[in-house]
Amino acid sequence: MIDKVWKSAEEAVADVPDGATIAIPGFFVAGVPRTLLRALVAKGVKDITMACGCGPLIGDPELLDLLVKNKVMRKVIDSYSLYRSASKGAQDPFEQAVRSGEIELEVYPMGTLAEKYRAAAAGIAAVYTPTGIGSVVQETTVDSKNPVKKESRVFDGKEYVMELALKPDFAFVHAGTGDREGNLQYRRTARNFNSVMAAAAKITIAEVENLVEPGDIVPEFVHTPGVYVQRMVVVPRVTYAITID
Amino acid sequence: MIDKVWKSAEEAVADVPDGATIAIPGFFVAGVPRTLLRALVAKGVKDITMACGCGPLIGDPELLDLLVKNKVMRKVIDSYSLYRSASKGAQDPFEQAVRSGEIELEVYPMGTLAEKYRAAAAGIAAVYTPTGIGSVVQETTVDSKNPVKKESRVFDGKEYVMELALKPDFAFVHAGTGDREGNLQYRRTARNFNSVMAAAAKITIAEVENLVEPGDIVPEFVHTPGVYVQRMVVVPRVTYAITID
Amino acid sequence: MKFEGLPREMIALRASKELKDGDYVNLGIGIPTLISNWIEGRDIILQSEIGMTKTGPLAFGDNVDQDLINASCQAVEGLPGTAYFDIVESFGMIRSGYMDVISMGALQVNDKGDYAGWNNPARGLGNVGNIGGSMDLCAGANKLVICMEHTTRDGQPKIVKELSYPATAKGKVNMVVTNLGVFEITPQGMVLKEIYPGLTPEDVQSVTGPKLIIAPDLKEIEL
Amino acid sequence: MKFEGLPREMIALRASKELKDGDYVNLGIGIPTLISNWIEGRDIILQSEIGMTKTGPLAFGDNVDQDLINASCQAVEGLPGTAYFDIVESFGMIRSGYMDVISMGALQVNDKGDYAGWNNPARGLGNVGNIGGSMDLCAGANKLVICMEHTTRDGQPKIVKELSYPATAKGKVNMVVTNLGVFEITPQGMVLKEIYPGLTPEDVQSVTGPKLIIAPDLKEIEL
Repeated sequence: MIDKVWKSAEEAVADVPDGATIAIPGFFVAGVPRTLLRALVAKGVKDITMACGCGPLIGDPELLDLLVKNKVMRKVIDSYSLYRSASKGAQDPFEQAVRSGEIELEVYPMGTLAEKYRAAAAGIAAVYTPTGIGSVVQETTVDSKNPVKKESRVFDGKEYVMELALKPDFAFVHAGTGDREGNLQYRRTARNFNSVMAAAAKITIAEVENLVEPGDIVPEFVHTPGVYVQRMVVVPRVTYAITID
Repeated sequence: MIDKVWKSAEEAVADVPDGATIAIPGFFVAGVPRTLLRALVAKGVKDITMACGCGPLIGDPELLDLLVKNKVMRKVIDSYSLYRSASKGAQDPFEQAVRSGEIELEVYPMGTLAEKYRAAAAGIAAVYTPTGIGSVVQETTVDSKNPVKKESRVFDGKEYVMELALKPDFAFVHAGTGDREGNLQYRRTARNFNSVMAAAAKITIAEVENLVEPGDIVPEFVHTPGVYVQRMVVVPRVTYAITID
Repeated sequence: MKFEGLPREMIALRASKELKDGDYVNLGIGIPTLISNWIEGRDIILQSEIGMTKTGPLAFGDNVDQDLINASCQAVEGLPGTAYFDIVESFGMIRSGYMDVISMGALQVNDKGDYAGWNNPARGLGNVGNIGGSMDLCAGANKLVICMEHTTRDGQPKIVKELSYPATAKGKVNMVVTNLGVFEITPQGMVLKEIYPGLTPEDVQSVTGPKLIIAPDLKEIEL
Repeated sequence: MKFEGLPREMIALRASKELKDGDYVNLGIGIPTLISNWIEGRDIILQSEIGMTKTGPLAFGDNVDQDLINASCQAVEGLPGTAYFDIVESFGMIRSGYMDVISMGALQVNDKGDYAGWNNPARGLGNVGNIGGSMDLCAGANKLVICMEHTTRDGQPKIVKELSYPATAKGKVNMVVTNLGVFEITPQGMVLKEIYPGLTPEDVQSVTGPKLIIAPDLKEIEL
């Protein structure tokens, strides 16, 4: 019998090496793999690149402080990683680490990030997107330390920028329900970046609130087929504040 | 109240002009919009390009004969459009029309076709796929009349071919269930090309077996959000032979 | 020089009149979010880029669910006909033009339809900032309506000749609604179409960077 | 010259031994489809490119549903743990390497791992043919096992020096299982690893195009 369930989050993340790129889904507070991230902090690991989509770290400020204080991260890739309020941002240890150069921050349009993960998930090397034409995004990556040039090209009279696939070593994902073979379902808007990151990463570790048996999920309504998931852990459903202010 | 349901398939296809490109989903017999296609034949239209995915026309031989006899089609785009058996193919009016040059046939790898529709659906101009490298597909389109050159390019030491988006004027899709606002669900493997073609086309007409009210479909389990669907018609569930031999 | 003009809620009300029944609409953070207060009962479908169509009203009390938020990180409700989908699908439909109207806030707009909204250099973070979904929304916009205060807090024009802030997109803005007027971007320039009652075109011009074209049929803002 | 060797079912049985428990596997039309008869009860998950993982056995009688077919257009059943998805997802997972083993039929294979399977020029349709999912499956293959008769009906080698039919992919084949033997493609060439009982390596070489390398530990085909 195929059974992808591991005993604990700590065991499931134990082989994540220093320097790994980990995809972290979640849209601010929705669908963030909080338990796996805390297990990663507890394990002790350095120089991680957190490949995000839309602010999962500022959605969990306590965790973000832990990540910064423990010097877990070398780099963050995201579309919306800073507090909206400049005054609050100035107090934020993460933003301070970006300012000091301790942490590198690379930002993309959210849909471009979605396409970069999606390209990796689908075995596509690069895509031409119209997003960012006319902005600095057309010319280079937007990176606090090392902007890299980009190419653009005209198709049918309209300009597009070429964006490369972004393939993470790991993805940590959070699902409402999963069966032992790794088929996952996400609740409401908690799906967001979870499904594409699960497919994009080399190794996907899923934390699930409800563990069920194969056959319990209606096959048409699987959001992430189990083929993408290598490890699972069961986590409690914890309630937390809905705010990024 | 938003209500996208039209009275009949005949009305829903009445404005399809000569020369239009129509996306036809279906994988052999599964998920083919048979009622809309018959309404199109009845309306009388010429020079249509049928943009398919995997043999929806040979999955319905009676329909294919109607399309050929009524000279509806100028061109077919597909990955698997010919009978497997050469002797049966030689008898087939469609294959004869391809041989005589009356109908142009352009073939792609199935996954490449999926990406071409997906690019159109997602506003992407082109993608680099590894599929077809080392075959004639790398060099040109595979077309019975007008092969067109393609570009390939190396990323990280591996070759990829550039494939352009394919945006149909219309998509005819077939869904098991739909609500009046156009949210659709497909049964089992009948989903195949339906969802991507619904999103890719300028105007999507959906035939649905079960019409329900908004709210009747669980929102997490919508396969095609209604935003992609402009017109719907209700059709009976007809049983037909499962064979392409 | 600074004029009071419309409160933010009224800017949103005026912008809401740009939406037609049957439209699929995406509303950005700030004043655009307030537009949703003015369209209840109408057949307008709100898309939220987190992955949702038919976004409902803000949720309170027992209806709050941390797995159901809008793109501004506010708890919301669903409606009959709501669909949830993933982020790839969400931005696919945005880029490929399924949104009939998109409304966004802005730091600056010019008379060529360029606008800046994602990075305020005054924050001192250099070239990085929060792009979010803004550039994708511009790329796919059929009609882009900017809603904003006409001037900064200290009275500087936000409608400028040339952007001094990093652009979000160029040539994409169709209309600007401020507390002082309604403006249309045309190939000839920026046309003042509607004006706050009691102000003159000269008043508005005095707090606006580029030279305005005054519509021959200029009228008071229609609310 | 033509040798009988294994029947098709036994070619499939031998190929089935290349699958490990836990593998995700895609089986092409022809002999590969027969592999599914030999893995019942094992933890091997079959993917069907129409959009399905955990494809079950062929369906009969009341279990037949026109909305549930495999990629060869046969009615099949689901299993507990089956997932359905759309064609974009299906080929995404194929191309990006989620299939541990892929098995396909072929018209020709050479000793560099090139193979031809999609277009038989004898049909007289010029450059067009049925590509189906074959090229995508090759592009994403981690281990590609070709299952086929060793020779054509009239005894011509299908293992050739150079393909005379249009290639499906180049350098992608890892292993070939025929009625006469099991062959591994290596950088040095094609290695005969297992042979049909009673045949000599010379017999096999006589119906094979390229010069074979005979494995030092050559043994009879293990069934």
